[in-house]
Amino acid sequence: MHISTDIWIWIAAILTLCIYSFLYKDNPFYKFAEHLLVGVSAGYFFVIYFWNLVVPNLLTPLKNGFGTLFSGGGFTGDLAALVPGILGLIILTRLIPKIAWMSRWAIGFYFGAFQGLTITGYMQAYILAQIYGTFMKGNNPVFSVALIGSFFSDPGWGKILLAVSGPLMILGVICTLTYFFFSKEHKGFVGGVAKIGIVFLMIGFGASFGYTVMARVSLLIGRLQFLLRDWLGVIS
Amino acid sequence: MKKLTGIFIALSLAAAATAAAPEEPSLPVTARDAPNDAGGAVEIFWLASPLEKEEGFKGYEVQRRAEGEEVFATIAEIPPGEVVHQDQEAEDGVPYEYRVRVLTSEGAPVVLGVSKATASGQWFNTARTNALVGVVFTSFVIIFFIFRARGGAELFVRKIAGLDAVDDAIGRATEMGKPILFVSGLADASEISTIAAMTILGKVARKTAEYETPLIVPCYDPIVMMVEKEIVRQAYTEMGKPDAFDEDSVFFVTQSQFGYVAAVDGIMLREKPATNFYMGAFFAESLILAETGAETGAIQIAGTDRVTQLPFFITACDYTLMGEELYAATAYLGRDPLFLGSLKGQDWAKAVIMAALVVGTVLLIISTDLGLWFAKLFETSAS
Amino acid sequence: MRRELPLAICFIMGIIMTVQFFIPHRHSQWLFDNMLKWLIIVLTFAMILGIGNLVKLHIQKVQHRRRDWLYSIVALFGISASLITGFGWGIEADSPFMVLFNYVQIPMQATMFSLLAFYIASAAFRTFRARTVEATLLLVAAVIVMLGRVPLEGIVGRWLPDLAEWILDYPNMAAKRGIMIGIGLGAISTALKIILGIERSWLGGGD
Amino acid sequence: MNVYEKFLHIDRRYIFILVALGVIIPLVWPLGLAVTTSPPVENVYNAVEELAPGTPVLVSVDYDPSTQPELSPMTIAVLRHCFARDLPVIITVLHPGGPGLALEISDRISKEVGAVYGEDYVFLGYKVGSSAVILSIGQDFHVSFPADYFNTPIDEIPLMKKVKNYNDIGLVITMSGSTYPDAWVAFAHERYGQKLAAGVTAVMAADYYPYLQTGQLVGLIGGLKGAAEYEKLINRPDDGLKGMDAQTIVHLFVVLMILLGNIAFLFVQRAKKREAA
Repeated sequence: MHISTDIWIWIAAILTLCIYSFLYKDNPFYKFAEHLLVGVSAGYFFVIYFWNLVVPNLLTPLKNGFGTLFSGGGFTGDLAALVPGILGLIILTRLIPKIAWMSRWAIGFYFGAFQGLTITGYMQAYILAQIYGTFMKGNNPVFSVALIGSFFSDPGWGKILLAVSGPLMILGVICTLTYFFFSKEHKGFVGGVAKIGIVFLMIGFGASFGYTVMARVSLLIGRLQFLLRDWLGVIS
Repeated sequence: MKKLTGIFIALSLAAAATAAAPEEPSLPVTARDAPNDAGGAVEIFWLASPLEKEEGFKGYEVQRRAEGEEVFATIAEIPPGEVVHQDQEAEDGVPYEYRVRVLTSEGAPVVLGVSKATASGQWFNTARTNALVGVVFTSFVIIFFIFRARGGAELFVRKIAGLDAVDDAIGRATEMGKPILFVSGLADASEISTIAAMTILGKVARKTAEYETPLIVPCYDPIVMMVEKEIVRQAYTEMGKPDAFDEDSVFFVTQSQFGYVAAVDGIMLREKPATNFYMGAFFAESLILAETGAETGAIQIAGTDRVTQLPFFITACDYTLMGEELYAATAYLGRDPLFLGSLKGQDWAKAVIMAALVVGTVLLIISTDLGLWFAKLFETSAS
Repeated sequence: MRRELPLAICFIMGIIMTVQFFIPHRHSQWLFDNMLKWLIIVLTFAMILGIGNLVKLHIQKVQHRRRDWLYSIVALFGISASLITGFGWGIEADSPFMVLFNYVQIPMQATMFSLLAFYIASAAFRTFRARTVEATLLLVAAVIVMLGRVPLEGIVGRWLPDLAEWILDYPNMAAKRGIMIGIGLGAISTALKIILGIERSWLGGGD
Repeated sequence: MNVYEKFLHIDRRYIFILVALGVIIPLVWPLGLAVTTSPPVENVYNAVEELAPGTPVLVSVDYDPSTQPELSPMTIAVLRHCFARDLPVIITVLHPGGPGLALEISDRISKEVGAVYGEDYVFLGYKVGSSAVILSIGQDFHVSFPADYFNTPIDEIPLMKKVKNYNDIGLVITMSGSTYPDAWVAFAHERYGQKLAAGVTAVMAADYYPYLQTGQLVGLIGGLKGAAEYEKLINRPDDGLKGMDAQTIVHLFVVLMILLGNIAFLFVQRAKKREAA
């Protein structure tokens, strides 16, 4: 056993235990760790954004841009940084009740820009790519007459799975989509198809759940290794 | 419907026709402006030299000279087997001459050929024609039905269990004299699901204002906090209870994913809300929140468009809005005809997509090549 | 000015960013690259409001000696520690700020994250009950995939991991794609309504 | 409440204790459960085996502490393998959260095997701009990394004197918890024909299988299981195999809990039906 003599390892270990104490019940140790984490992390992101984004993309270009302007170099692209600078100041009008409504201009800019990105981004990633993926697996179509034919010429379990999988994928997508029909009551034919859609959904959810367990366990392993090895030194 | 499908297919065909097919090289060396780029690049491709099969073949050498220059400068050496190169350092508008030479272990390089090209940036990315068609078509259908709804057309919406439960859940909290917790996801306002969550919050806040049930809204993002504060204030004002609105009920926590979760877990155990709403974008923390909430005995209603997190909400919450249901919630709760109209538009777009899937399947049955051609219409380009 | 202007700005920006996507030209690319940076800068300014809000709430708690006010002092200490070290000594690899990050924030975040291993077990036990046909399907799929991912080949053979993979690749993918296409339409529809000013709850109330 | 009903409403803290024990016990006393190796991992191993002694390997540590439990074991196994085969290792970092991890690992493993800094391995540290860095290595290492992590000009490092760009590197292995392998494939493999392998988390592995089919990746190590397989291949059990024991036990435990819960549920239902009748 080699217990760590590094004060920071001790701090990290004690905070780790404070968080784990939550599994037993809410208690002062957890409350302490929780408030510390909220405080430290809230400050962390502000500092990181400041140094990594505001300095290189706002302060430095403004300094250069105005430097060139005042030394007679005219307007340069650096001055484009005025856009976020002004928008940022507009956001801060929220602090002054009388003109707080002005902050909506900046919010309108922010929201509008992201909506534009959403429309095209979702069209590509969520619609086109998914339709494409329904038909294709890698560089080949999910099914072909040849695949089905090869089953009939030489029947076998592997072959039937291979032959059926593609059509099943397409059927699954269509049924799942049917479940998401809102303007039709789920009765009769539509209801039946939507029901099959639910079957696909449930199998999918179960599979995703099972798939994720492993990754979560490895996180716990990581923390326990830290406690047992880096801190207590009971394992090598 | 038929008309719409027809338009869609016609547009898709147009997309296929304009998509730039890679040309088969017919000349020994071809240089051309790289397509669909920002500019500054030239593509050079050539026919494999017969020397490739001989011993001592080392590869190719790509050289360049700008108009008016005397000598060629080597810009790249290409290993055997490859016959394309992209010159990323071309200046827009400058006519260049490219020369490809064959390198062998003995003797001087052999010139394969020369070709001229000028780099430029394009104003339309033909590789994205299908996305353009998709955006125009979807927008058209949705706007069309919004207008129809404005004209007073009857609109039906199917039952959504998770949303029917909202009233009961708020009523229950009121009876128990306990607060309601609303978590609008762990993403900023750039996520469209966060915005969907905000509008649901507006509807929920109207109810809590009516019953004067306390509402707790911890926020992950400062802009979301600003906007949600206004939304809740507005809801209370509209319900005639501006004084019941507590400024501090909507507050910022931290942008650290697990810092935020630590805080919300604490709130659940200390304030013991009777109902928890989880609406918007969630990540790995979904199950931590939902399990902690279940332990406190709260009724939990979740809604997210994060496919990977749905299984956890489905298993641990009482009701879950899956994917598109989250976006339908605003229309469902508000019954505003314009919103219902857009929902109908979405359904029509869905129908067209389903038709496309059927068409693709039929084509794949008829001939694999035909099916492949159809599938490729939906292929997306990353850049 | 108070309602129309923000709506107009939202409309214009929405259209610009939609159109930008289809234009590969340098100018368009410049706009895209910068826009993302600009939006985060705007967010950083908003963070002043967020942190201000957080600080205000905790100070109030301490002032009025509300329940758990002592912990509010811890939170205020945490914020100050980050801000002072971060602005005082910078954020280089061995700076006090990064030490704070590596030995205080990271361990706690990672531990919070690892709670999932426990909750996944308790949720599986609590909720995976074969109450209905649908619930049974979910349960069976989960069990197959879980078993398929542990090294049991020696005992039960290859078929289990193969079946698990097949479920993930086909029925699971089919469901996912179906959901995603729906989400795509819902998201586009919502974005469209915001650009067109039909959905304007983000404006809040008042005039 | 009968015994089954009681079981169904068992305090979940008992479950928590069992999960914790299921991880701690195998960590302290490894069980050594059998792990069978799979082709994607074997291919990485073989790619390293095939290199002639003295051929440099580039290992890029492209992850941060959040995915470290899964990715560090495989990084360590690969480093050990390279050192054992006498292949010099160049370590780079593309993820801003990675330098500390990479430094710790390279220090530890080089001491363990007695590798000499500057000759057997070199640590170049972190560079901003993932794709741009990958591209620029194709032109010249000395441009993208003028100095190593300790600010020694790389022209003065014996190992780096022999290395100009990808042409001098036998294999690149990226260890990543996010999309870095895509960038390596697009820029190092597609542009420069660099032989490439990747180590990723278990959740990501499925997304990268297609790259194996197309040969863009020669091999793939996925999650702790992949690390365990690699440890088995180099015959040096460590965190991967130990972690695999823990993972297997927790997996089986969760499955067992589901089964027990359903059996109890069945009995309760039956009892209720009987009461109703």
